[in-house]
Amino acid sequence: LLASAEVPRPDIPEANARYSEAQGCVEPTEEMRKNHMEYILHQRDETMRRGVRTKQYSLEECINCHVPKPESGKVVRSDSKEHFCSSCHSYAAVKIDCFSCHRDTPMPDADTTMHRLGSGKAHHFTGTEA
Amino acid sequence: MADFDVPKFREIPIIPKLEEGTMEHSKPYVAKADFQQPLGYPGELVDNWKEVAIDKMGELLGKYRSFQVFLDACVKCGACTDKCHYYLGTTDPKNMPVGRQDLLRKVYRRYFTFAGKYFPKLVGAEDLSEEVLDDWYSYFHQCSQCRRCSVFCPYGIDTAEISMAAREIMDAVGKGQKYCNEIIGKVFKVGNNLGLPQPALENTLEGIEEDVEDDTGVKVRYPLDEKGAEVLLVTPSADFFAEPHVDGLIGYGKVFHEAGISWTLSSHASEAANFGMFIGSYENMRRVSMRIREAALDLGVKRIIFGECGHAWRVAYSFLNTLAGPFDFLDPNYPVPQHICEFTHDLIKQGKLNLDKSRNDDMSLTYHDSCNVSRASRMGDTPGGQFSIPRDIIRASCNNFYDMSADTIYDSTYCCGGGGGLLTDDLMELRVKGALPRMEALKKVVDEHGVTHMAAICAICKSQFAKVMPYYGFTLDQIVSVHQLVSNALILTGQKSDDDDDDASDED
Amino acid sequence: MSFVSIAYTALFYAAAIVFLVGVGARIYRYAKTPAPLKIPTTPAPTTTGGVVLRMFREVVFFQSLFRSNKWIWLFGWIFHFSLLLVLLRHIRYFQDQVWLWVTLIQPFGKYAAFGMIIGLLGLWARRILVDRVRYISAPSDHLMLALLVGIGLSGMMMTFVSHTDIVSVKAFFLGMMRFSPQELPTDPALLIHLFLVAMLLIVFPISKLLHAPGVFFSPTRNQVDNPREKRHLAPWAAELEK
Amino acid sequence: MKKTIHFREVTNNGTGYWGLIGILGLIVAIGLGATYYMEHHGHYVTGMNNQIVWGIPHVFAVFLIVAASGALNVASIGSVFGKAPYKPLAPLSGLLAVTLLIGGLAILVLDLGRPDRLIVAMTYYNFKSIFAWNIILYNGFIAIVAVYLWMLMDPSKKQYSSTVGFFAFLWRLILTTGTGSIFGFIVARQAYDAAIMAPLFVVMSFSFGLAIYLLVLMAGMKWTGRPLGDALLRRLKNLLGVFVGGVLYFVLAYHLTNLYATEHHGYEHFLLLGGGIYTQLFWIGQILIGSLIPLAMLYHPGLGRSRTAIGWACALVILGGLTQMYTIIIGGQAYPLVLFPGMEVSSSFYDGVVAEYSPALPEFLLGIGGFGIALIAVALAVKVLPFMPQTLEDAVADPHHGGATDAAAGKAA
Amino acid sequence: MSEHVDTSRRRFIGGTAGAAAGMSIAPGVFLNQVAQAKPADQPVTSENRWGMLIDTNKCGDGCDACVRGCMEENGWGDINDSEPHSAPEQKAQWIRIVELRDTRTGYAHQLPLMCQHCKHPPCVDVCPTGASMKRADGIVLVDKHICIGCRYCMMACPYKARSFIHEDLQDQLVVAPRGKGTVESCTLCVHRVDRDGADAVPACAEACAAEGHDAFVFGDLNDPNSEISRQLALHGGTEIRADLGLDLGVRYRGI
Ligand code: HEC
Ligand code: HEC
Ligand code: HEC
Ligand code: HEM
Ligand code: HEM
Ligand code: SF4
Ligand code: SF4
Ligand code: SF4
Ligand code: SF4
Ligand code: SF4
Ligand code: SF4
Repeated sequence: LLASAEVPRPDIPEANARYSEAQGCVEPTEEMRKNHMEYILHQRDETMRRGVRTKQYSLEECINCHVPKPESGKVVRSDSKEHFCSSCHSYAAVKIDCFSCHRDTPMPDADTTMHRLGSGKAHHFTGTEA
Repeated sequence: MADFDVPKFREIPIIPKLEEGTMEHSKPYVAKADFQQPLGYPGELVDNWKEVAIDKMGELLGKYRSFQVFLDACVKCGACTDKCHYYLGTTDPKNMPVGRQDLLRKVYRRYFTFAGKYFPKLVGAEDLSEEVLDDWYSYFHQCSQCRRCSVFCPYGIDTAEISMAAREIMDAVGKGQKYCNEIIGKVFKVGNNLGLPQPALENTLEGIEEDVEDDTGVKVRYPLDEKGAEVLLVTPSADFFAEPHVDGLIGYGKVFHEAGISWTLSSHASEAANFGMFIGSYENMRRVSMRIREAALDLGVKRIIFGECGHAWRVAYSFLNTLAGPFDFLDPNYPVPQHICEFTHDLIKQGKLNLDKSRNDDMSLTYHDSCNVSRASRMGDTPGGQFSIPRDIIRASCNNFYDMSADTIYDSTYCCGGGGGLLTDDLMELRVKGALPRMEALKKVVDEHGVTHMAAICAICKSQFAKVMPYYGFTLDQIVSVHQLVSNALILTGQKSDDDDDDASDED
Repeated sequence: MSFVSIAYTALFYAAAIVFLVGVGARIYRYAKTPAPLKIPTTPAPTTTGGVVLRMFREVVFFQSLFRSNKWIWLFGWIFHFSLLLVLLRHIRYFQDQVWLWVTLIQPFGKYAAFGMIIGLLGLWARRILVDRVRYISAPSDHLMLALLVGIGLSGMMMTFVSHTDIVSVKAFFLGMMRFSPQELPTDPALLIHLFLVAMLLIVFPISKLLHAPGVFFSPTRNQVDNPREKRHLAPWAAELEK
Repeated sequence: MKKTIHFREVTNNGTGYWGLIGILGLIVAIGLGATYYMEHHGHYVTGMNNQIVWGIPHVFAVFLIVAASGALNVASIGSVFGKAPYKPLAPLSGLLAVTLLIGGLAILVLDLGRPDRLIVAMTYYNFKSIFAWNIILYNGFIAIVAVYLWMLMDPSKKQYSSTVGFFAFLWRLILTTGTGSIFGFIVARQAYDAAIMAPLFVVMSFSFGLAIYLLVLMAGMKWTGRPLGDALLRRLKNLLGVFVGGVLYFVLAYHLTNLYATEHHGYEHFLLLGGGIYTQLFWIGQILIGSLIPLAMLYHPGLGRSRTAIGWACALVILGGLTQMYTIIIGGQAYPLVLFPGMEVSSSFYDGVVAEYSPALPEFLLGIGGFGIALIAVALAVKVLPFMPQTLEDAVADPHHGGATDAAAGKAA
Repeated sequence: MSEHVDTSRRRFIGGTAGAAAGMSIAPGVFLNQVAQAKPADQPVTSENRWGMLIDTNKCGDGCDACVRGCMEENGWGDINDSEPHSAPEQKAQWIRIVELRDTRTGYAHQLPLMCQHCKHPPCVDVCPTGASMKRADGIVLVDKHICIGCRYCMMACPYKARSFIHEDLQDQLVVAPRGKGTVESCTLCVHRVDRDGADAVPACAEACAAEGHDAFVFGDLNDPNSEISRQLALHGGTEIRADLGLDLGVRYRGI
């Protein structure tokens, strides 16, 4: 790679957890960079309209993994460039209104461990089968 | 009446479908060597005409920004296509302004642009050939340089500029047009288009003086070559004798008389028209203009005023200062030059003219905006004065005035069909067909408001209408000069009583 | 770096040079060529301020075109205005710190793509359906429309159908501007989009797209109507007086 | 000689015209500023609340929308019913219809909780919703009137104008019915649960639309120095009188039928007698100022001839219309929902009490801004396109009056 | 399977405040042994129709525990200081206590009123974008992602069940995103319903039970064996303004 330090790129904060050993995010990072909105917007409609509440693409879980909890020093708000979503969105000049309703930080008692669907170590209500 | 079909009035002016080649045959006579050489052009088509033409084109591209930009910028949007009266009257696509430009543009692209050099088919570029030259000769003499297309083009592309350039290129290779070049020669030799020498002029003016005195009982002067006069009047030579032009000249004289300002005509510059513009030749236009400067200096006048003529006013208003200036030897209180309408209008505003409108009650008028006045010059100090000033004069001189449809007047005015050096009998078909849109508009006000006469302030328009109106069911005396109306309405100080005047007008 | 990235880097450097040099040279030529005579189409403004206003109305509202032909105006204006919005939206790829207003117009630019395509298709339809315009159209006129439709559709593919990695695209162009080439994502839509854009940049200086700079140099529109007050003389015409 | 009416762009360029544009522009700017203020802070800065959810902006918006379809009426009388004197009035009528509608819709959109989601409103439709249908009706109205105007103004398309005009006429009837049904569908509210709501809105539209049209026509013709014949004006003002009377009749019918049904007694008592401000607005604003006084002025043998008086009568009709909208929209919400018939109810959520509403200034500014948008659009449009006839002299516009023959009248059309 | 039920129960009990509360709800939970939450990745179906029965006779004087329960669960109301700028008439109320007095007899009592989860909801009928919607299982929600804030649903709702948010909010609860410019109402604690199915207990009901009043019964109106159906079969229930024919999901006893 010829990547050089002078070329500005977004300063994306590191996630709090990994999806699995092999994979950082809930889909391959490449895919998430391009298409994360499709996943969460799809999830949004599924949840709202059909009551599907899987966790993989849940916005709650995005935030849990990607945004530090409020108590760990300071609160990172969605309008700050240190916020995971805004780090990119300010670079790409994309405005989103999600956080006018959704929390932009994990709940203080949020559980940041994310496991594969139906991995046995499931959260209280995950998979189709045990 | 004619060996071609006179176009019919269209009920709703619908844009006609195009028919290719309907006017390919229309060509004015080619100038002979006698007419070419005095203007500095080769007498006949030179052998290496292609190179000469391309070189000339290159030269013009470097000399005229208009030419360069217009050839590049056209996007073929088609906005101008239905704006030319010649297209509307002839339906020949090469008479669409952009069609006309393309005759030249395709050659420009072939020789001067990258795309045209390497992908001629793609961009519609073409070699210069006999056929192309023939087309040029034919269609660049079907453009009256009226600039209507320029008004409507989003970039102001002015086909008049292109046809001027084309005519100059054709002159340069020895294929000039007889009518224009012959006339320019006459101006150089005698001082006016008609070739009227000084004695003939003097004679005519004396006749006019007598007529006016008979009519009014007042001795109004029509002086020639009088040194020390305040005003030099430069007027188209048609004003000296032809109807209805001469009635205009009579009017100017009466107005000067009432204003109490001394004035004179000049036999050296006895012509307002400047056909140098029609052939796009800066040099010839300059030579013709210089005669006016010379005359002004010679006669020691303080002001220059132009009579009613469209393109003459364009050259005078827009170019005279450039071509023959600076005019710092004239009275700086007046613009140089002034239009006779500006002059008369000022007097009317000051209440110096006693105008009896009812004397024109036998007429119901409309007004034809001449192209060159409307779209290439101005009167007064505000933009658009060229529209309001003549109308104000007409309204002050008569009771019945109706404008033609809005899209055919002001800067959307339709050309009379005879401008741009086309006022010659060898182009009669073109002239008649090109008059169609104007005649339609006239017909409409005739039907709606009972209009009987159309006034104009251009010698070419007046001559053209007098000739073509009969083709459309009007009579040739339905075209009048604006100053003819002034002349009719003006009651000179000391003029005979009305009864006598009635007798006089009966004699008319 | 991948072959594609290298090829596109080269292509865009070349295209940018052709565009800048080509258009620059044309503008220089327009500016340098004298306008020996005063030929504004009147009624024309009598002051420079008035001319600026006239030019503004021409360039922003296409006033003459409006007077001339309402359909062409409608489609032409929709196309150009949408194009403007789209291009303004694109500024985000070339700025490290994106201006606030560029951020604010993003949604408009996004949907303006539809306006652009509708406008172009309307213009194209007229080119095919109206006999007068068909007559004056050369193949290049159609190609130009096709090129812009192609750019628009490939762009819309990315926006509305199959996304690309905007961050990398931006890094690629920021990198180019800093002479530090970066990797370009290889989504087909992006590659097509960018290829066509490069073509557009290359043909711009040798095509009718010169109307964009040309309109500002058109003497019939940009001259002040004051020939009686001010003598206007071109250098080559001044020579004649000697 | 056949007299023909020509249409011409407004050519006024002086301070008068640009002054008008400046003033209207300022009104629009202030309206937008008010919107920004309200949207930036949220609706808590307005007087609207969870009881009165639709406030002053909706009063103005619904008024404008209703008036919009009425403004088209003049054109319909010409095109659909073939009344020659109305034909030259048609283009301005169509124009006004579109701009009033746009002004009204602009208010609605700017008052949304999430105006930034306009694109959502345009892409998600719930076809069961009368509101969604109205969005389609409004867009359709703008489109169909635009086509109608095109047919009217393009000489080569004139022959289609009456067909398209007929469709526009049908469409506008449906549209007003639709607007009325926005309220008609609200079954739970005492004030709105009435079938007569839809026809009432139709007559209201006739009346308000014509009043605005008349004002615009008189002002436009006067300021551009174009003649407007007395006979024509008399026709129009008489027509306005008929419409104002019509509204009065339907209002009467509405309240009488309501009084017939026991479950509506409460609301009727509230509005007609005990509703405080709403009762006053009803009797003084709507009935007296909005109907009786203008009727008297329009039909008064002396005043009815004076253009100033006609103008004032129109203004009063507009004012009365706005109060009528206020009593319908706000009054309807203020009257408490009946949840438990026969019981007195109270709660922290203001059950059982007449809801308070004290409109905030920005709401008015937004509403007036909507008027501004409609009027500035008219002022600009008549400058760029020939909407206004060059003359409406009686001799030309109203040949019957001038005693000319029928044939001439036919041609004048 | 059984592990799954266990998990949910554990969590459920953990979530309730005290042992006493646990005791009092326990019957409901055990009675519904067979019923179970749907798997998280399955959509809801019309097999269920969730509803509530409220016994106003049990509803105590001056009590508003259910209201505060809802506030805590969903993050609205003064206890969360959630809309500091809004005037009292502008603040959201998902559930409220309505006091009634019979004008003839003078008999007074109170009841909690929230969205009635109508089967034929006028709010859904009028919503232009379809943001107001009824899920297959009968729960009426606002899909705030496409709500444009037109407030037509508020005009249409016969029960004034809806509120509009008049200002910017922050730090909402994860289970109940809410924000400026949109409309909201009781969700029947849909997040609990989706998690626990027939075992779910909405927060209001939970709070009422915790207070010892136990006025609520939540359950599946479509399941004849559910507690709510059996109670309705036994004692009947009224709908508020039944004349409108909206077939409400919330029924009352003792009005
Ligand atoms: C289990 C934790 C976890 C969850 C849940 C999660 N992510 Fe990630 N995400 C990661 C990690 C770790 C990475 C970094 C991977 C890498 O660097 O390769 C990442 C990367 C990303 C990236 C790419 C950032 C970059 O470096 O370019 C995006 C975009 C993203 N996540 C969005 C989301 C969204 C949207 C969701 C919710 C649907 C989500 N993530 C849920 C852990 C998570
Ligand atoms: C790798 C950088 C990156 C990160 C991190 C990121 N986004 Fe994005 N997101 C983008 C880009 C780029 C777009 C816009 C693509 C476009 O303009 O078409 C986008 C678009 C979106 C959209 C669609 C917006 C619209 O109006 O089309 C949503 C929703 C979204 N992101 C949500 C999120 C959320 C929530 C997070 C944080 C969990 C997040 N994104 C993190 C890069 C990122
Ligand atoms: C006006 C409020 C509002 C806004 C703005 C909003 N949401 Fe939501 N969102 C909600 C509500 C309410 C729910 C339903 C929560 C529930 O039922 O548990 C929800 C649920 C969701 C869910 C499913 C629950 C979860 O955590 O997975 C997703 C995903 C989601 N929203 C994504 C988005 C995205 C992406 C955006 C921005 C583009 C957004 N939302 C903007 C109100 C909002
Ligand atoms: C100052 C900027 C510009 C102005 C004032 C302008 C104006 C115009 C006008 C008036 C037309 C004719 C009407 C029409 O067909 O739409 C036109 C055509 C066109 N313009 Fe522009 N334009 C500008 C910039 C551009 C740019 C930057 C592009 C392309 C990148 C462009 C592409 C085109 C094309 C392709 C056409 C021809 C449409 C056809 O073939 O039918 N223009 N322009
Ligand atoms: C170097 C220059 C350009 C780059 C890097 C570029 C890049 C892009 C990208 C990445 C997108 C997708 C946006 C998204 O997914 O959100 C896009 C969309 C688009 N592009 Fe370009 N583009 C360029 C030039 C142009 C030009 C010159 C035009 C028009 C003539 C154009 C027209 C469009 C359109 C219409 C869209 C779709 C609408 C939108 O998203 O804005 N692009 N472009
Ligand atoms: S200048 Fe006049 S005659 Fe020549 S092409 Fe243009 S419109 Fe036709
Ligand atoms: S209007 Fe102008 S740009 Fe359009 S085709 Fe004609 S000359 Fe070309
Ligand atoms: S009670 Fe109101 S909000 Fe709830 S479903 Fe019924 S109509 Fe809708
Ligand atoms: S406020 Fe929202 S939910 Fe209510 S009707 Fe409007 S869009 Fe639908
Ligand atoms: S069911 Fe849930 S949301 Fe509804 S009132 Fe009870 S606690 Fe509130
Ligand atoms: S918690 Fe129970 S008892 Fe208390 S008010 Fe609510 S329903 Fe009544």
